[in-house]
Order: sequence, then C-alpha cells, then structure tokens
Amino acid sequence: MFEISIDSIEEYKSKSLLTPDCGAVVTFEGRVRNHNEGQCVDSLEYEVYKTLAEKEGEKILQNAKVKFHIINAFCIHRIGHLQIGDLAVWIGVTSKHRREAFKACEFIINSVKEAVPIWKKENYCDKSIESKWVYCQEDYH
Amino acid sequence: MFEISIDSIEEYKSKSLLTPDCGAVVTFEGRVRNHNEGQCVDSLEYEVYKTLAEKEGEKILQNAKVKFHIINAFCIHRIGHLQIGDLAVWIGVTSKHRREAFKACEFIINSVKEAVPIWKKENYCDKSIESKWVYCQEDYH
Amino acid sequence: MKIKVMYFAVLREQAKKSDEILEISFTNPRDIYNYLKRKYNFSLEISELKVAVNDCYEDFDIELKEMDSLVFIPPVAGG
Amino acid sequence: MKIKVMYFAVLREQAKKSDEILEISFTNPRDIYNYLKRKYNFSLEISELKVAVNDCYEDFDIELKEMDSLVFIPPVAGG
Repeated sequence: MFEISIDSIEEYKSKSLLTPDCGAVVTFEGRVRNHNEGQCVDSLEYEVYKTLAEKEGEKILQNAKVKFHIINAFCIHRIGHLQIGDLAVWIGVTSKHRREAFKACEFIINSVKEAVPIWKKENYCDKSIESKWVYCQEDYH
Repeated sequence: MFEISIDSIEEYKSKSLLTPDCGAVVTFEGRVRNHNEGQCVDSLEYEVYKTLAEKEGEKILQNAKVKFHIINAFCIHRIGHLQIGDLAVWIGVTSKHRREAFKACEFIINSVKEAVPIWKKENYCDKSIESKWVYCQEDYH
Repeated sequence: MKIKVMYFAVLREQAKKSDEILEISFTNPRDIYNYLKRKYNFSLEISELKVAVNDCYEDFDIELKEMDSLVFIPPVAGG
Repeated sequence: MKIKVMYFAVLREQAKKSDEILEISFTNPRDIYNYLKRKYNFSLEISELKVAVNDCYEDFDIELKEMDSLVFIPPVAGG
C-alpha cells in the first residue's frame, strides 16, 4: 500500500507486513539532510498532487511485487514542512530471500523519486539565498 | 557496533544511529522462515563462538564503512532457540546517499553469513527427519 | 470551453493560485500551457513538464472535453 | 603439551562436550584434528573447516604453544 501523510511519520514496525514464509525484510528511510549540493539546508517543504501520487505509488508497488517476487511492499511519504532529521519517506519490503527484498526496496525508492508527483522546496541556512524547488537528483538521499 | 544477543531482539529504531548529515537509512531483518529447500521448518537453534564472532563482526562493519563511505553501521545477531517469524539478525546502515546504504547493508549481511562463526540447526515439522546443522546457503533469507 | 486547471509547486507560486476554471478556445494541453505561460510568466518549458488529464498522465496533444481537469507537472522530487 | 580445545555445533555434538584440555604430543592443528577425528568419529573433513588459535583465524600448520586455545570451525551459517 502507498500512503501520503500530512502528519509526521515514524519508522514503521515490519510486524504488519510479516508472513510465516518471510525470511527477509528490507526497509528504507529517506530523511531530511542538513546539506545538498554544497548548500547548508535548513528545512524542506513537500507538496503533492495526491490523487495521481497515490495511483502512481500503488502502481510502483505492484510492479515491484511482480518484478522481484517479493511478498509485501509498503510505502508512506510525508508532505508539508520538514526539519533536519525528519522522516520524509519510509519503505518496507518482505520476501522469502534477501536479494529480492534489497532489489525491490531500491527499485521502489528510485521509482518514487522519478514518477510520483511530489515536489520539494529547499530552504537554506543562509537566508540571503532564495528557497528553491529542487528536481529529483541522483545524489539526494 | 556488532552484538550477539541471547535474548529476543526487536527491529531497532534508527534514532540512535542518526546524524544531521544522514539522508538514508537502510535496514535488514533476517527472520526465521517456515521452510527451507522444500522442507517445512519448525524452529532454528543458533550457536556462536562469541569472542571470534564479535571480532569478525566488528571487522565487517569497519570494512563496510571504509568501502562504501557510509556514516554508521550496526548489527545484532541473536542466538539460542528461535521460532518461525523471530528476528535472527538486524542490521542498520546510515549514509548521506541511499545507494551506498543499500550496498553496504547487503554487503554486511552477506559477509556475516560467510565469515562470522555462527551455526544454525534446523528442526523440521516432520519429526521423523533428523535435525540438521545447515551451511550458509545462498538462498537462505 | 471550460477547463479546470490545478497548479503545483513552482507553477502554483508563479500563477499565485492553486486552481482555477479557464474559459478558453484552446482544446489541447499544449496550446493551453503556451497560453498560461505567457499569462503567468511560467519559467518552465513544455519539454520539462508532464501533463495529467483527469488524474491520468496524457499526451500534450490530447483533445480535451468540457470540464476536464488539467495538471501540468513540473519535474518531480519526491523521496 | 596441554592444549585447550572448544567444540561448536556438529563437532560439539559428536564430541559430546563443549571443551576439554588435551594432553598430547601433536603440535599443530592439522595433526590434532586428525587425532580427534578418529577419536570422536567427526564427520567433517579438514578441507571443510577453518581453525582459530587464541580467537584468531590461523593456518592448520601453525606451531602451537602450551595452553593455546584451539577451535575447529565448521562451515558457518549465520543470518
């Protein structure tokens, strides 16, 4: 399941994703970092086109299930104003074997960054620098 | 840090590993699966050569830090009698960028399975099949 | 024809609104964006955008119908 | 010479003990394992094992000293 949350999110427990045939759980947390491309970052603002984001997010999770033979996949993405260290996205993948879980988890975060209509604006420590809508960059997270 | 625990372990929160420059956290949970190589598995017994395991485990984490430029890495491995669904190993890796965290986390679990003196014995659902010390197999977890 | 347009991120800031109903004669997203780009001084080129019609990704040359919902999608940056 | 030996996993089960102090004339792990293999009917061959001396991986042909601690390591299976 793919969810968008306006409220602060926490690392989820894998409990709700577990099944007796599950041998591996891989999770990814994307957190707000205090710098990007050499700039000191103060906070981030995330904005979403919710209807399409949920649809595209769900599609990514279904693709991951088919492509990597995993058991379960879950993703929650936060929007709004986030501070350094805050959790922006959490992904959990369960599978029989670990290799598929690693691959699927990385596939999901890459796809979310490429295809889900979510935007982020960087606010800088140096207030003389104007806040900027950043594009999905290879080196983020 | 690499730890061996005789007590039951839980998914750790990444909180204690976080630093302001951390953008990505990847975790791995190895759990006891209800089957292996076509056999229905009832439980597992883990045994450790503790002094050497801690030394080798620590070495793996240090190697991962140098090799992948991650920020932090932590691994805890449980020993004793484990039931289906129980957490056998938990690994957490933090880094600036996600790619390194994924690579390092997979490297750590692969290395732990190859090099740390821990053994496991499978007990089968079919009690007429004798319990067996299994070797590290590519397809476990 | 009436078309419902929603704006996000940099387009929302430059349009100074989140949505509006346009009464226009243009019938495809390409012509509508070119019209809006002049009107609001949008900084993004069509080549940088994707477009969604009624919450589905579509082509810029699709024919729109009365009261379709239209969203121009700036480069995304989730995660 | 006295050597402290610890047994783990399948070797512990086959030796029916976790550790013991051997009083022997053999001075390297290879000769000691061959001796123990006959004594306890160990199923594993030397080629399947690693050896640790005083908690460090070592070669099977290293010269042991009085009261060294010796562990033969069956194929591992952590995780």
